[in-house]
Parts: sequence; C-alpha cells; structure tokens
Amino acid sequence: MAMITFRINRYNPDDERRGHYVQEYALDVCKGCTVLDALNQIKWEQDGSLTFRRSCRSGICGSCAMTIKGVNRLACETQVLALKSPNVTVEPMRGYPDIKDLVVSLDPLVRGLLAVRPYLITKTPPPSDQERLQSPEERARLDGLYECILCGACTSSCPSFWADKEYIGPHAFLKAYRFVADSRDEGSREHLEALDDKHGLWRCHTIFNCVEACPKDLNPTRAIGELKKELVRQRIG
Amino acid sequence: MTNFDPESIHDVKGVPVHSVHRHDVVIVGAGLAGMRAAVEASAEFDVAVLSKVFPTRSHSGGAQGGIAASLANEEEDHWEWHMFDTVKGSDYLGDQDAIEIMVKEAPVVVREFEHMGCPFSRTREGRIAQRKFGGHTKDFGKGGPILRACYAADRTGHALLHTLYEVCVHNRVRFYPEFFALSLIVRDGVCRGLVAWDVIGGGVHVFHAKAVLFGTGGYGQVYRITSNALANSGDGLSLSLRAGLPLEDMEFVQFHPTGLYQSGILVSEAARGEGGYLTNDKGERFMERYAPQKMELAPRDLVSRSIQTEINEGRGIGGGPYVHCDLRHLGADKIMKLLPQIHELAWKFLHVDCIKEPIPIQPTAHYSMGGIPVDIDCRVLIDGKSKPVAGFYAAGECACVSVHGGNRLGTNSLLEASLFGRRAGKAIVRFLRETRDFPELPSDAADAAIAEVERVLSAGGSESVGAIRTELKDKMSAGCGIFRDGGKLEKLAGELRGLEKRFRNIKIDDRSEKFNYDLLEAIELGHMFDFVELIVAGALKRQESRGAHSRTDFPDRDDEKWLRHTLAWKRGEKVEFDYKPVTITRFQPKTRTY
Amino acid sequence: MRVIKRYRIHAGTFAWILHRLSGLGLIFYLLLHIWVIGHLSGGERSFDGIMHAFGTPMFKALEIGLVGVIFFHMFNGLRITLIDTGVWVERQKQLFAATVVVWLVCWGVAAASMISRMFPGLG
Amino acid sequence: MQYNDTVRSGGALWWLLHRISGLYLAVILFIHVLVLHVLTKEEITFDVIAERVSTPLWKTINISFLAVALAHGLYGLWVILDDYVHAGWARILIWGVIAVIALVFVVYGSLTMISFQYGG
Ligand SMILES: Cc1cc2nc3c(=O)[nH]c(=O)nc-3n(C[C@H](O)[C@H](O)[C@H](O)COP(=O)(O)OP(=O)(O)OC[C@H]3O[C@@H](n4cnc5c(N)ncnc54)[C@H](O)[C@@H]3O)c2cc1C
Ligand code: HEM
Ligand code: SF4
Ligand code: F3S
Ligand code: FES
Repeated sequence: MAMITFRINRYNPDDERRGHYVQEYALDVCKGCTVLDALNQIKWEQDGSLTFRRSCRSGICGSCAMTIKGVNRLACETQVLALKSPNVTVEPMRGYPDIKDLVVSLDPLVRGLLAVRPYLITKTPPPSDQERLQSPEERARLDGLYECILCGACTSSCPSFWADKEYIGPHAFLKAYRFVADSRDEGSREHLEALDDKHGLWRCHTIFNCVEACPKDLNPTRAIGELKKELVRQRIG
Repeated sequence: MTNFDPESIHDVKGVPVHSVHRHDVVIVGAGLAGMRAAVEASAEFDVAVLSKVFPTRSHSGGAQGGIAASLANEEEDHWEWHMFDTVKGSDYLGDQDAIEIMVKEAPVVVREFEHMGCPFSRTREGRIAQRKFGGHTKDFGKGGPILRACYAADRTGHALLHTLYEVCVHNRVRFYPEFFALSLIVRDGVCRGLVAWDVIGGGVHVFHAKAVLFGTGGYGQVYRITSNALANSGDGLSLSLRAGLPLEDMEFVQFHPTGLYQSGILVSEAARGEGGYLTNDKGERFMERYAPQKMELAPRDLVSRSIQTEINEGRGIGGGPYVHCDLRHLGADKIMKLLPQIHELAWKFLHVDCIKEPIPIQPTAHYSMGGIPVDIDCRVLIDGKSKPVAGFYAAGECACVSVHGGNRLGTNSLLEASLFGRRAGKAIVRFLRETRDFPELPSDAADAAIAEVERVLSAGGSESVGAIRTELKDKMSAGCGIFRDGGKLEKLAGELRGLEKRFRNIKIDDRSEKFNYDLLEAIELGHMFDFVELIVAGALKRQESRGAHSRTDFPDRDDEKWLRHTLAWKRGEKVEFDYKPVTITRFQPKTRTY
Repeated sequence: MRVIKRYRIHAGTFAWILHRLSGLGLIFYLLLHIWVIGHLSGGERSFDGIMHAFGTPMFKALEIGLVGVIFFHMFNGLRITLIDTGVWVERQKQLFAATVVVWLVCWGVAAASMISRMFPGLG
Repeated sequence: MQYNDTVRSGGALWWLLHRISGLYLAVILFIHVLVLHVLTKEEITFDVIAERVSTPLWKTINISFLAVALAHGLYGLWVILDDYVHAGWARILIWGVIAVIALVFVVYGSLTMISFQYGG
C-alpha cells in the first residue's frame, strides 16, 4: 500500500470560463492496482463527476488511452506502483479536441482512418464454398499490423499531428499498410491515394513518438517507410 | 395514436429532444452480432448502428480463443460431431433445431469472414488454421479433442470485430458511436424504433425505424468478479423487459475457472492446456480430488466448482478467495513461447511474473446463456414461444435461441453472435422487402426515456451509485454464483429488494449533459436491478443442477421436471414465469460425463 | 490554473528537433558561404581580408561547431534515410545510439585536426 | 478546417529527391571536410583555395554542390514551414520567396565559380 496523489487535468465544457484546471485526489493504492482502477475508485468513492472512457479493463478495446506522467498509455494496463512516484499526473491525450476531463474527441482519428479506405479491396471474386488461400508466410506479414486497437495514442503523440490537425496519422498509415501488405488485397492504389497529399505520408518526419506511445508495441514508422517506398515505386516505376 | 412531434415535447422536463432520425433498420450494438447484421442488411437498405462505445471497442474484441466451425482443414470433422458436442455441452437444454442450423452454417460464416479480410492464422496449405478447445471432440465424443476452433493467433475476437467494422465502413453503414439506448418503442405488438441518449453531446434522440435489432451483449458486470467489460451491463435485456417482453433461461450464467484474482480478467484455457497446475493453500493439486483422470483439463463448470469448493472450505491461498495457477514448472522458455499473452496479462494486471511466481486466480463470471427469446430467424417472441413482435430482432449474447442451453462451449459464442447476426440481417431484409411504410411513432414515444434521464439528473438523495453497484455485485457473487441453494437465493432476493429501495434514493455528482458517465452508470444500475431479479428468481425456481446452474440442495439433473426453458416477465413488482419445452431432434438426453 | 501540456521527449523527438535546427542553421550558413565565396571574384585582397577576420580564435571555434552541425545533420540524415528504406526500423534506438557515436567520433577527429592546425607547434 | 490547396506539400518525387540530394551532399561534404580541414595541413589562404577552385574538376564539383545544397536546403526550409504555415496566401508567398532565393544564389554562386581564374 502506498498513498499516491493523482493530479488530474480537468475540464468541463459547460464551464468554459474555468477552462482546464488540475484537481488532486489522494488514494491508497495497493500492488496490482492499475491507473484505471484508481480512477474508478476516485469516481465511485470520491467524485462522481470525474470523467474518462473505459470498457474492457484488459488492454484490448482502446478506450482508456490517456497521458499518464507525460506519456500516452492505456490506463488499464498501467500499474500505479510501477510508475514509482508518489505523484501521478493524468491528462487527456493531446492533439485531439477536448470533450470533458480525460475524454477527447475521436473525430480526427476516424477521419484519418477513413481516408485510407480501411477495408480489403478485391477485384477477383473469392472462390465459392472455400476460403482464399494465404500461406503462413504471407499471413505473417500482417503480424504487427492487424493488432491495432485504434486507441489513438500514436497519433496523439506525433508532433506532425500537433502541427497539422488534418494529418492522417500513424494509426491510419498502419491500417493502410495492413491492407497493402495483405496478399489478398488488390487495391493498394486506392489505399494509397489519400496518402500522397499534404496531410499524408510526407508530413511524417520519422520522429518515432508513435512507436514509443503504442501500447501494443506496434511500429507505425515501419509501416510508413514501406508505404513511402510503395508510393515512390508507383510514381516513378 | 397521434404522431410524434419533436417540437411538442421539446424541453418537456428540461431535457431537450434533439432530433428524430429515420432509418429502415436501427441496430443497437456494434459487437459481432450487431455489425454482422448491419453488413447483411446494408447491401439493400439504409442501416444505422448505435453503440454506447465506439464500434471497435465492443466486447467481442476481447475474445481470444477462436470461432468454431467444422471446416475440417486440419483433420476430419463433420457438422454432426459439432452438433453432438454442442448439445452435450448444453446439458441437453439447447434447442436442437437451432443448434443444427448453427453447426451447418458455421463453415459458410467463417469463410465469409475470410472473404471480408479477416486475418485468420493459416495452415501450411494456406487454409484457415484450427485449434483444440474444451468440449469439442471427434466422433460424437468417442474420439479425443478435435481441431475445430478457427483463430487469428490469440486475438480472434479482435480480428473479427475489426473486419466487420471495416466492411461496415465500406458499405456506408451509418454509425452513431457513443449513443446509449434508453428505451424501446413497442406498441400493439409492433416495434417502431427506439430512444437514445447522445453521450458526447448530451440530449435525447428518437430513432424511427421499420426494424430494430438488439445485439447488446452480455451482463457480466452484475458479478463482482467478471471477465466482462465495464460496458457489459445488460441494457438490452432490461429495455426488452420494460417493453413488456420476456427473458429466457436467465438462471444460466457461465463462470470461467481462471480469472485473474480481483480483476477477473480472463486467463485463457491454454494455461491449463499447456500443463499448468491448480494448487491450494497447502500446495496440493486439488483437482486430484474432483477429477482424478482429467485433472486440470476437466470441463469448465467442473473446474470452476472445484476451485470454489476449495475456497469455500478455507483452502484458498491464505484462506482468501483465490487459488494458484502454477506455471513455474514449465520453465521460462515454454512460457514465453507458448503463453506469452498470459505472462503479459499476469504482469500487467497483477504485477506477477509467472515464471517465478504462481498466478493468483479465481472463477470469473463470463457468459450468459439466457437472454431475449428469439426464433431461428432472430425474431423476438412476445410470448417467448411462437408469436413474434413485428420488426424487433435480437442476436448474440443478449439473445437466447437457445444454442447453448445450460452451458456454452468455448468458441461457440463468437459463432452464435456472427451467425445469428447474419441470419437476423437476412430476415430483416426479407421483412423490409414486404414493409413499405414506417410504423406510426406514438406521440409519447420519448416520454419514459426523458423521465428517466430527468429523474437521475435531478436525483437529490444520499446513496452513492458506486457503493450500491458494488454491493449488488458482491451479493450476486455470494448468493447466485457458482453454487446456489434455496436458502441463500431467498435471502439474496430480499437483499436485492432492499438495495433497489436504496437505489431510488441516489445522489449524483455530475448534472451536466455532456459526456456524463455518472448519469449513465446510474441508468445502467437501474437496468441491472431489472434483470438480476429474474436470474435469482429463476435460479430459485429451477430445483435441479444442470450445466452452469448448480444447486447444492438439488445436486442432480432432473429431466422429468426441468428439461424445459424458463420464461420470465416483469409485471409491476412481480416476476411471472412460464415454461416451454426443449426442441429435441437428433440426440436424446443422456447423463453428461467427460 | 491552466495546464501547460507537455509530452515526454524521446530520443526520436530530440533527434528530429536537432535535425530541424541543424538544417535551418546550415541553409543560412550556406547562403552566407556563397556570399563569401562570391568575394573571391573581388581578388586576393578582399578574400584574405575576410579570411583574416575568420581566422580569429572565435571564428575558428565557430568553424569547429559548424563541422559538428554538418556532421550531425549528415549522419542523422543518413539514419533517417536508412529508416525510410526499412533498415533497422525495429531497432531504432540502437540505430540512434550508433548515429550519435559515429557523429561524435567523426566530429572529434575533424576537430582534433583543426585544432592541431591552429597550433602548428603541437602537431 | 480545410487548408488552402494552392500550394501542396511535396509528393513522392520531392521526397525521393530530398533523400538523394542528401546522400549526394553527404558524399561531397565528407570529402570537403576531409580535404579542407583534415588533410590540408597548411593555412587556408587565397592561394591555396584559388588553386584548387580553378581546376575544371573542382569547378564541376563545386557548382553541382552549390546547386544540390541549395535545392536540398531550401526545400528543407519549405518542409519545415509547410508544417506550421497553413494559410494559403502565406504558403504562396513562401514558395515565391524561396524560389527567388534559389534562383539568385544559384546564378550568383555559379557565376563566381565559372568566372574565377587563378592569377586573374
Ligand atoms: C474475455 C472473454 C473472452 C471470450 N472468448 C471467447 C472465445 O474465445 N470464443 C467465443 O466464441 N466466445 C468468447 N467469448 C464470448 C464472446 O466474446 C461474446 O459472447 C460475444 O462476443 C458477444 O457478442 P455480441 O455481439 O453479442 O456482444 P458485444 O460484442 O458485447 O457487443 C455489445 C454491443 O452492444 C452495445 N450496447 C450495449 N448496451 C447498449 C446500449 N444501452 N446502448 C447502445 N449500445 C449498447 C455495446 O456498445 C456493444 O457495441 C469471450 C468473452 C469474454 C468476456
Ligand atoms: C550532409 C549531408 C546531408 C544529408 C544526408 C541530409 C539529409 C537530410 C534528410 C534525409 C532530410 C529530411 C528530413 C525529413 O524530411 O524529416 C533533411 C532535411 C533537411 N536538410 Fe539535409 N542533409 C544533408 C545536408 C544538408 C545541408 C548541407 C543543408 C543545408 C544547406 C541541409 C538542410 C536541410 C534542411 C533545412 C532540412 C529540413 C529539416 C526538417 O525537415 O526538419 N541538409 N536532410
Ligand atoms: S498503432 Fe498502437 S498506438 Fe496507434 S492506435 Fe494502434 S494500437 Fe493505438
Ligand atoms: S511520431 Fe509522427 S512523424 Fe512519423 S514516425 Fe511517428 S508519425
Ligand atoms: S479499458 Fe479497454 S483498453 Fe483500457
């Protein structure tokens, strides 16, 4: 057990004049307690107005991404005591429009995602009564790509996104490459179309914040590199 | 019936009605069931999908193991075998006509997922890979375990869910993400739409539809220890009850043996499959006492009961409510190669390194076999038996067709959700082809919902929602968990009534309209009170032990009296029951031994 | 109190900021450089005049700094190009560390030789 | 928010040329620093510089270096400004200014190189 002070960045849209402010909550935290557990405990026992998204509690739904001690993480996967500090600051992820307290708007995330036509594009019809064949090696190319939980931690941490609110974003690049790399997909031109744009790939300066931020240990930067090469190939080849 | 006019009720009680939306089909729930139906119906009609969480945050994404289908990609398999296993697993309470449809169509549904782009793991030949799962066997139970569960590594649910979302995006399904359904509009046996709350912006929205589908998922959150998401509060069940419709077989709740201590987060069956031990406070492998042959690999309900017995008899670790799942003897190599996810989970959520320490585990509420009674085309039945509500459908975990009967087999529920979601979609398309006009929307359509929101937002009592919910969960775990008996259930029913009284006197900290989870958690708790009563009353009535329902005072299965489905309504303060026979076609009930 | 939002600076962010600053520095230096070389056409006197001004210890120190900046931008630019081509993306941290080491070593060698030339007695 | 489309960020080709020019500069600059600061032992005087600059080989190298470095550097400047300047008119203005600078300096620098004669 340890007494931890949570410094939570709060914001109520109905009270614009007050704007953002920091509120502190002290909580006795035991081994195994995650930041999400702590936030729930605060909400249920101290202040019901504290607002944050959450659902699965197990790091798979992507709801609870927030900035904890200056870094984007999933609250439900972050052990409080592992942060090794008596003070824990919790803020909404930066870069997205604020909705309330720790809740941000996902609109930029979805807009970026839709831009890359995030679905399998095929032209030849699939065999009837049978799956398309895909070798384990071809399938392995999707590892590290399809696991994205759309939490938005990557894009929020990217300085290019801070500078351009319409930046399509590493999460969407990763998704685009998930399809471009799929042996079954026949629409790489369609996936890539929106990327050769001023809000697209060329705004990525290989800063790697996205990689550092990704709670699923995915590597959007690698996907971005592959996409850049693919685009160059299409343009000059 | 005068027609609905948003202006006339605007600001009736201070809660504004923002707009009326019209769609041919309105689907509540963006899990496998909801989105699979949306994919089907959107080919021809205008489909809207509401979900209280962003679609890809639905709980289906949490499923790890796999989706069952007798593809026979890895070894010989037949739908008859799959059917036998499902019937036996259900402890013969499953309706065999529905099960037959499910096992026969399963390969089609799984292959369609592949065609949509789902990144299934593959065999050497490039086909969808399959693995073993508890309860799935060869040759009508005579052979050993069979490779039947199709999977995408240990992220099957995630892969399926995202694939469906992607196809919905492609089909231009209209999403209303973070819209919370408040009430269902059913009048004169016709469903006319529903009322929902816009979580982000605040405000009531009315959805006018020719057909409504519920794919609202499970309700694990009524238990203290559960593998379910915080959003799994069973709203759909309550909305359906409040519209005067029954629920079926609610007493059947599945407990998974291995949830992480305290959080209940699922430790997959693979932990035991790869050779993990279960040990008690004395360090004994206690499964020796309960299943000397199969040991840790006995079926889920049996292992759960064994663990609970150890805990109840004081042999939990340090006398506490948990035992150990010990993997240390497997060695670091094997753990990191075969069970990396489990290693990660134990580390991230308990701060336990399972290479060096045993993992504290306890049984965890996992799945609800019961739900909204529907026929094989997912039409919701007004009488629970044969009379459908025009235009109202349900599929997935919130529905009860019933393919799982008294106990569900692993990997059968992803199958059920997507397969019956698809069937529902097809049925809706047929229905809409014949239905030209929108049903009339009654003028008081939104009144109940507005009143509810208003009541909570102005609640000036003294009781905390969080505290009451915690008590409800504790009491459900203690009184209506793995083991039940008449005395405890009756006591629990009384306690729940007391809690519900206190619930009427809640206070609320957040009175704003925008993104108010304080409000929604209170509404969810109200929903829970509606249907937990049926779980408890149903469990009290059913004087036998079958599948997941285990009465210590009636330890045997009683086919004579209880080979039938429970139907329950809520009429005022009272719960009313009716029963219907189980459909038996191919397999006559036999004693269930493994 | 208004919260000033911060985000932890990782190695990649740091490298990016330095790359930007060095790139900016270099382009302005280049423009200056072209102007200086332009004075060559003015003949020996004007050139030596400027070189004399640049010959002071302060300008020598600046020159050593310039080489450092060039080398940083150059090696980091090579790092970026490597990553773009898909090399070592998974081990970007090691790659970054290697870049810094190579940069410092090369800068050190160049600086040592420049200093030794400034003080011929030492060579 | 829709940024003005009059001046696009670079596309695939620009991006590729930026890398290639960077690589070219890396080679040249490395040689440059090596020759000038490491291998050259004597003091840098007009004679030393002028002698080298007047050979045809060095002339070509220097002119190409000049052009490529200007292109790379000025385009780099655009890359930076592109991140932060979103108003259409400002983007056009910046493009104009950068283009003028590029032109002036390439011409001025090249003239310097070409017209230079040792002993002249
Ligand atoms: C940890 C875990 C692992 C599992 N593993 C497996 C497995 O390996 N194989 C298997 O077959 N099954 C597994 N299951 C079971 C299976 O995942 C579920 O039964 C199935 O996914 C349910 O799907 P669904 O579409 O019915 O509901 P869900 O996916 O739960 O979706 C419910 C939807 O309804 C929405 N909703 C609910 N209430 C409202 C409301 N009031 N207003 C608006 N929207 C609302 C939610 O937002 C959500 O979109 C597992 C379950 C758990 C908990
Ligand atoms: C020595 C060899 C050089 C190499 C290998 C190199 C490489 C690169 C690369 C790869 C980039 C792209 C960075 C990005 O898009 O994120 C870049 C950017 C840049 N370079 Fe160079 N470069 C070199 C020399 C120079 C020189 C001599 C100048 C100045 C004249 C210069 C000025 C710039 C500028 C201003 C940028 C933009 C910085 C940014 O985007 O943040 N570079 N360089
Ligand atoms: S790539 Fe990683 S950080 Fe980005 S959205 Fe996906 S899971 Fe989240
Ligand atoms: S942080 Fe941003 S700049 Fe590129 S490498 Fe990641 S997207
Ligand atoms: S609550 Fe789902 S990822 Fe944290």
